Amino acid sequence: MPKLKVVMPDDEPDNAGEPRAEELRLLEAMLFASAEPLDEASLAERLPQGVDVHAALLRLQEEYATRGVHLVRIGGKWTFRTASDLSWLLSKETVETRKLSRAAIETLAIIAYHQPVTRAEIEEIRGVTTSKGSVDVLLETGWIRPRGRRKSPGRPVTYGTSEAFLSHFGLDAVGDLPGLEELKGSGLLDGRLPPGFSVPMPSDDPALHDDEDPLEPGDLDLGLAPPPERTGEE
Amino acid sequence: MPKLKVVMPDDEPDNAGEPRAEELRLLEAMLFASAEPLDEASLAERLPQGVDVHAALLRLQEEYATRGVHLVRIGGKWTFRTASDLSWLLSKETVETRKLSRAAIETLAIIAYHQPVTRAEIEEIRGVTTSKGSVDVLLETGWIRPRGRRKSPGRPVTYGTSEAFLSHFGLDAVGDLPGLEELKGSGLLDGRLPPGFSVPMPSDDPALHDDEDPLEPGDLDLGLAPPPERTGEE
Amino acid sequence: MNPDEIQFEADLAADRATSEPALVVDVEGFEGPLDLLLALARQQKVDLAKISILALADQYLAFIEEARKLRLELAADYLVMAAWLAYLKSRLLLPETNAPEGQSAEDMAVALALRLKRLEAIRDVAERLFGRAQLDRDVFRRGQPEPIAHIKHPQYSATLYDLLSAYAQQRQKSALAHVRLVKRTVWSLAEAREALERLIGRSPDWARLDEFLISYVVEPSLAPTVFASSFASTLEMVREGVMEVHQQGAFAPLYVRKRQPAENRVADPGGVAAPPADGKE
Repeated sequence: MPKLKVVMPDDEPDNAGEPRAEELRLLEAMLFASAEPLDEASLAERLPQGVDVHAALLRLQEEYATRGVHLVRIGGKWTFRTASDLSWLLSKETVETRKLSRAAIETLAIIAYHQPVTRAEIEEIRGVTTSKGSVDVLLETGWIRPRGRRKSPGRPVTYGTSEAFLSHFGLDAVGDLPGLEELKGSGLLDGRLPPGFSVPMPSDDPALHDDEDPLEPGDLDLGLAPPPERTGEE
Repeated sequence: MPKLKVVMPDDEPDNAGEPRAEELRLLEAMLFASAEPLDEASLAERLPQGVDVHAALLRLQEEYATRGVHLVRIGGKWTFRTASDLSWLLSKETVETRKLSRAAIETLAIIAYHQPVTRAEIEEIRGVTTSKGSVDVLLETGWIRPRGRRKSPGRPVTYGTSEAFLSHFGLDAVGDLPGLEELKGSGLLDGRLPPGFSVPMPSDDPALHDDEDPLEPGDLDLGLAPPPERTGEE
Repeated sequence: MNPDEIQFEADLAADRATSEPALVVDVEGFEGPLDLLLALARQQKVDLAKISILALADQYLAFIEEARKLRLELAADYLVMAAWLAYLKSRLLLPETNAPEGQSAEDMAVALALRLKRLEAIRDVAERLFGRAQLDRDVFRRGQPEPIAHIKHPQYSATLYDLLSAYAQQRQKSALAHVRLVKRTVWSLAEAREALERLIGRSPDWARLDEFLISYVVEPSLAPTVFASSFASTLEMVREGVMEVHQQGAFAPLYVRKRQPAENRVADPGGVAAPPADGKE
């Protein structure tokens, strides 16, 4: 198989001349089969006396440079690795449909109607401590987003819904969410409500409210994969 | 660099004009990374539409034919394996595999060449009672598997070889078993022996033969040497 | 069987040392009568197809005879084969008159030869099979596989109905819970009575109810409920005869004291022994 060398265009017209050195075969077999990267000393041990292991490795590395597998040196030891531009080949992405938990749906509903709203406010409305998990799951869905920080002690993050929320639930605007009378009319709310009970008129206007500060640069990252300290912050 | 290729092919100093196709890189990356053989269908899944996977694999096989690592087809699937002439180089590292007894070796050969086959049929050929131990040892290697039950009095379990068998002995299919043609030619495979020895060619096709019934749920567990407690549990 | 042959057997036996445990019928290393027959046949050094079954039968029988002299315990398999071979031998030696039933002696001999051939063939291919390059011994697979990572992208599903019903239920539940919370701010009759008892127990003189209340009420919004509960408790205690209440006139302050013995009922703040007042705070 003479056309092995695609590597160096002009550098080395070696196809014709010298045959592929046996030590390259030996090296590639050892490196392929070994369960760990190998250092040059242990490779040299198995090669015929007098072989310049380092030079042979460099040559092998060059041979593989344009291939789907590269010869790389890691911590001074050599090993074959899939070419980094092909890493996508080695992952399988699947979509997995999951149902939101009841707590997450309630939290989402409260965010939708009461936005911008902080976690403490959600808890007050729900009357239960909202687990951090619910908010995280909702952030993962992309249906809610951190909007800003409330101008109040602790400066808690305020949440609101995103465009993805509207599109998932087929809403033209959050203002289309049914109000008190509609909820009553559809039987979702019954009559036994205390006087003064109201359902807010939701708005997802991205403009910050008077009592909101903008998020700081780091906040968005935190919001999407928050480290545990954040809980304490709020 | 790909842009130039299309316009002026001769412009490229790539060996024989034809550049090395991207699918070869993709294939070698996938095959190299995996310790297990991959079939053409799963390889094709990750390649661009319209690539002739089979042709590409043959080309890759040719490219590697002189290398220390070969591309081989095992049980209809493709995998890289070190070149067999280099076993001396690598055997130092390997732990001595358990030596099979003569009886187990013969039993394995009978199962491979006569599959599907029952224990009584194995005994008939060997002219001796086959200890349960031989079959158990073979089941433990993973090279044989209970296939079904012969539709005959006593409904004995039929055995055949597995993919691991092909992989261990580097066979693409049971049809490639050494000496199979001679055996067949000399009429030693189609026994005018007891009924049931009517299979002219070994076949590890998982589909049951006409004279085989499927295994019952418990059969496999028992065959594969489950921990004793489990048997009691069920 | 001559001494050479016995020597041969011994050598072979050494070859057969295998790790096969129990259950193998092992006569000097042979794995059964067929194996023994095959070994004997190989001594004839001819093609198994051309083997003399008669000679083979003789050798086998001689071997068995020898083994019995040595008092080796022979497995039944060997003896059955010996009996069968003796029978076959007699049939082969006798002129074939009329085959009793089924197979002729020749057929039986051919079948035996075929079985030997088959065993030999399978041994041959077994050897060739194990002569192949074996995985993890001669050839090796990828030492550091890079497994395919499975990345799961969750896609959440929820309907607008889920959303609205969750919201409605949640709001309704918490709205009702709030009403209960409001009730808590009421000063109960029991609390009022306990406070009154402490008050009148401390002084036998008339005390002004509202003055006393002020020391209790921290939160101004609580005043009405404290007042109402205290007044109701006062009436109750008067009815029980443990307390007296006095009011100068409509909307005048209320005075309370512990019920006095009848003889010294003196109006302290300048009043008469008061009948149960009906004034309001």
